[in-house]
Amino acid sequence: MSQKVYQGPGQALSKLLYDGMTIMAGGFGLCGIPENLIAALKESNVKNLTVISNNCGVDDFGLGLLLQSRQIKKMISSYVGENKAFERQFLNNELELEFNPQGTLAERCRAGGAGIPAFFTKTGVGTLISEGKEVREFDGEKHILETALTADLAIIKAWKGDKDGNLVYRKTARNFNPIMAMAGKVTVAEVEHLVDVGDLDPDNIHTPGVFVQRVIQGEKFERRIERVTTNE
Amino acid sequence: MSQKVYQGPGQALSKLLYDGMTIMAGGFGLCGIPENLIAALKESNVKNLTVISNNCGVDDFGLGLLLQSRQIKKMISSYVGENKAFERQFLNNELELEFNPQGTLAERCRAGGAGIPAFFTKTGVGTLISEGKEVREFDGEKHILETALTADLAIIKAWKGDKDGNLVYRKTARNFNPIMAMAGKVTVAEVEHLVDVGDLDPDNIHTPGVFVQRVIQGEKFERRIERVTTNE
Amino acid sequence: MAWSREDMCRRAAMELQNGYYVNLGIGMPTLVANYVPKGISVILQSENGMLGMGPFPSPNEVDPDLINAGKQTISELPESVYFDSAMSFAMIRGNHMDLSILGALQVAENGDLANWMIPGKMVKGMGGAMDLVAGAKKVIVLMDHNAKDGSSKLVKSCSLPLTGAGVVDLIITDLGVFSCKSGNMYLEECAEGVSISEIKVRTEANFIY
Amino acid sequence: MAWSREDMCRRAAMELQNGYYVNLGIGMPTLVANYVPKGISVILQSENGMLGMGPFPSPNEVDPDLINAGKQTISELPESVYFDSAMSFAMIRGNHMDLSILGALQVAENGDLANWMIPGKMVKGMGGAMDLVAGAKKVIVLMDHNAKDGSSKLVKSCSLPLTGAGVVDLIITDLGVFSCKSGNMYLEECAEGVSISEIKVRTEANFIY
Repeated sequence: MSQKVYQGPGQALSKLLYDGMTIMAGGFGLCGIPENLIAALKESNVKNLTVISNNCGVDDFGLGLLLQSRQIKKMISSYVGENKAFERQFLNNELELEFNPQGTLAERCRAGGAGIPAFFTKTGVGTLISEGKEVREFDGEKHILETALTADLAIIKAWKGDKDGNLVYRKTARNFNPIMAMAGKVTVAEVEHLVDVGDLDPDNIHTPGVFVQRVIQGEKFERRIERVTTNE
Repeated sequence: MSQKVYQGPGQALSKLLYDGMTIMAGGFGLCGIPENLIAALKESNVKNLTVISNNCGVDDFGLGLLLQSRQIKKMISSYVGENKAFERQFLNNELELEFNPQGTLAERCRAGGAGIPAFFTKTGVGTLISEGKEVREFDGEKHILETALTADLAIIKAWKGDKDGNLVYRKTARNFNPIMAMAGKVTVAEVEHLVDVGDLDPDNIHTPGVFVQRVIQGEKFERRIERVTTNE
Repeated sequence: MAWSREDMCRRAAMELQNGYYVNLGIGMPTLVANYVPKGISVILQSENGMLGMGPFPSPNEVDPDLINAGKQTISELPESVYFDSAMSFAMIRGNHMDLSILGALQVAENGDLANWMIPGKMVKGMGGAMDLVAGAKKVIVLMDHNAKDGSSKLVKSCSLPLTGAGVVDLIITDLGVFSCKSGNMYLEECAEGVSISEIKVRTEANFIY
Repeated sequence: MAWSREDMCRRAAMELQNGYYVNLGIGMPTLVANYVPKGISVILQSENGMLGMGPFPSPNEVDPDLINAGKQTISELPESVYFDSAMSFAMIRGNHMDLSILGALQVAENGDLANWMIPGKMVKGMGGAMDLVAGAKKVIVLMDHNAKDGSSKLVKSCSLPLTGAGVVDLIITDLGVFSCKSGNMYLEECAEGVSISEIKVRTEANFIY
């Protein structure tokens, strides 16, 4: 096999970054985000990014770091409520924002990865989301046409990964990671445990390696929790 | 939980069958087919079926049994080359046939299960498959509009299943089973091993139970092989 | 004497049926899980990728890889299943969820729902709400009958941007239970000690009773 | 002195690059797996739901749950991965497969491919062929130069129903190697001992050389 394993996030992103590019970032809130690769993006100082991610981190962690450093030009998200820098930049017109219903966002990514350029959905019919979109009835119900999303680069976090790029996620840290892995022209994954080919159960690989071009063992994982909530 | 476990394939299909209905059947060739449920369909003598399945079994096994008994009015498949009864009935105009490219068939089922009524694909552009279908360019490339498939009943074979209807498949016996499970208005699964809720790994369930209404432990599994091919 | 929040949750929980797959929105709807009637068992979905969502964990069981759609830590149950976001919304959009219970800013007579955006204020996003109301078999709104300024949240026509058009089936407020059918709103039931005339006074929407 | 089937497979295998994800069609294309050059490692996909397809098993390792797209029993490798049909064709349609090698009845000058149907004969179906030729990054046809009746399989325009329009990149026959670019066919290489004039005589299609 060609070598997919890279040493550290900086090397894993080398020669992939350019100003104005589109990047998908997996994760839901702070759960399952590619924290090492986000840190490397910040370090690279690549600018004018369009970032496709369900959320935009918090002020001092996750994608919020790239807001602080003003590397993001536009976000495509379903919910961005947890971030003051976001609000400030958006209200100052320093940041573009495209809201997608969460399921539409997920399906657009999956479609981009699966070679489906557009699909109809009933989500958003009769709302602001349908403005400017084709509306068509199927079985007497209105649906709107949504287009696929792809990205120049997808950054992904998995629990385990092997040297062929096969990935396994843990619990709800799976979320957008597998579908964004499919939709990246280049997909780079950081994993908590890099294992040998053959160590993962072939019946239970969530992202087949064909979708992953580069993989790194993450250096450290803070795995910060946004809202610790307990029964006490 | 409401009771999803039924005793035997006859009981599992009770009150679900009617002449003229549409049935999806999982499997690829004879691999991963719901053989117990097919036998029960034959026994029920339900007629004029539209059957959506990648293939149509062989003369004396799998869906071929329903051809012999002339219960099938129409097949929607990608390949039906292994079946003499099929050829005879088709050439005598006793059987309708709609060919779908295999990937289009898979995506139509998945779309039906996912609430996507139609999608564009480049598969089949410029071929007989595109006749009568809307053609539209995306990114300078032509695509055709394909519609979703659903079924009044989906019959599925899994390796393991629990009492909530969560299913796990084994090796290439997975194939169309998970997506047809999603697309059935009612989905009935036969499993080799019926286990308790909690026995399956929650990170590695291929079909979440929300898609499955009834489940049975199959009585016996012949698991016939269509083309035994060895290195000798 | 209107219903308390607890009364409202208890009333909403009466809509649950055994074996239902249910998505509970952030806020009061989440609390409905605490009032599931005896003998009824439901499976809770969390749209970030889980069926069989368990309660909040004990402090030593908190797991950063296990959160709900409100980003709170939760726990696993024997029946839990994890999946990705596309699969999660295939369930939702594909009409496989029996029930979605969520909050609202406004509900109109015709079942229109507004709950994601107030123009002029910072917009946080719709999250999964638009998909849930478009896809679930039944949509129940659980909300206060009147806003803090006293205005009716049951309106003739939504002034706020919609989350979904004609999507609401049932509304449970502190004053009673309303249904939306074929473009009309019906008063189904008054809260204990609440009269129809009081409801009329405090409601902008026309309703049939 | 044209190429033997073995020569043809060996020549096709020279198109493989290290790390390629490859789908091999039924028949001669399947045999290409036996000629992968030294130092090159590829991962074979089987469209019924497998990456990392292994060779035919020994008789005591035959597993009814483990077949290829031709319904033959196969074996597992350390790098094997299983998935469902929608995921399999997401890979194929989504342009993630580096190479598809398949047989043909006819290839036209403009890259049109016909390999699934002869009108008037029983039609078995296209299986995954239409998806593969539409979606793979590179499509190579491996076939005899002439049909059994001597007619050229490289044609000006396909008379048989198409599998894909303008989809073929390279054709390897017993007489040589041809490419299709921007609507034209090019002779890239003659088989050992085969002259351009012989190829011309045995070819209906116009080709540039």
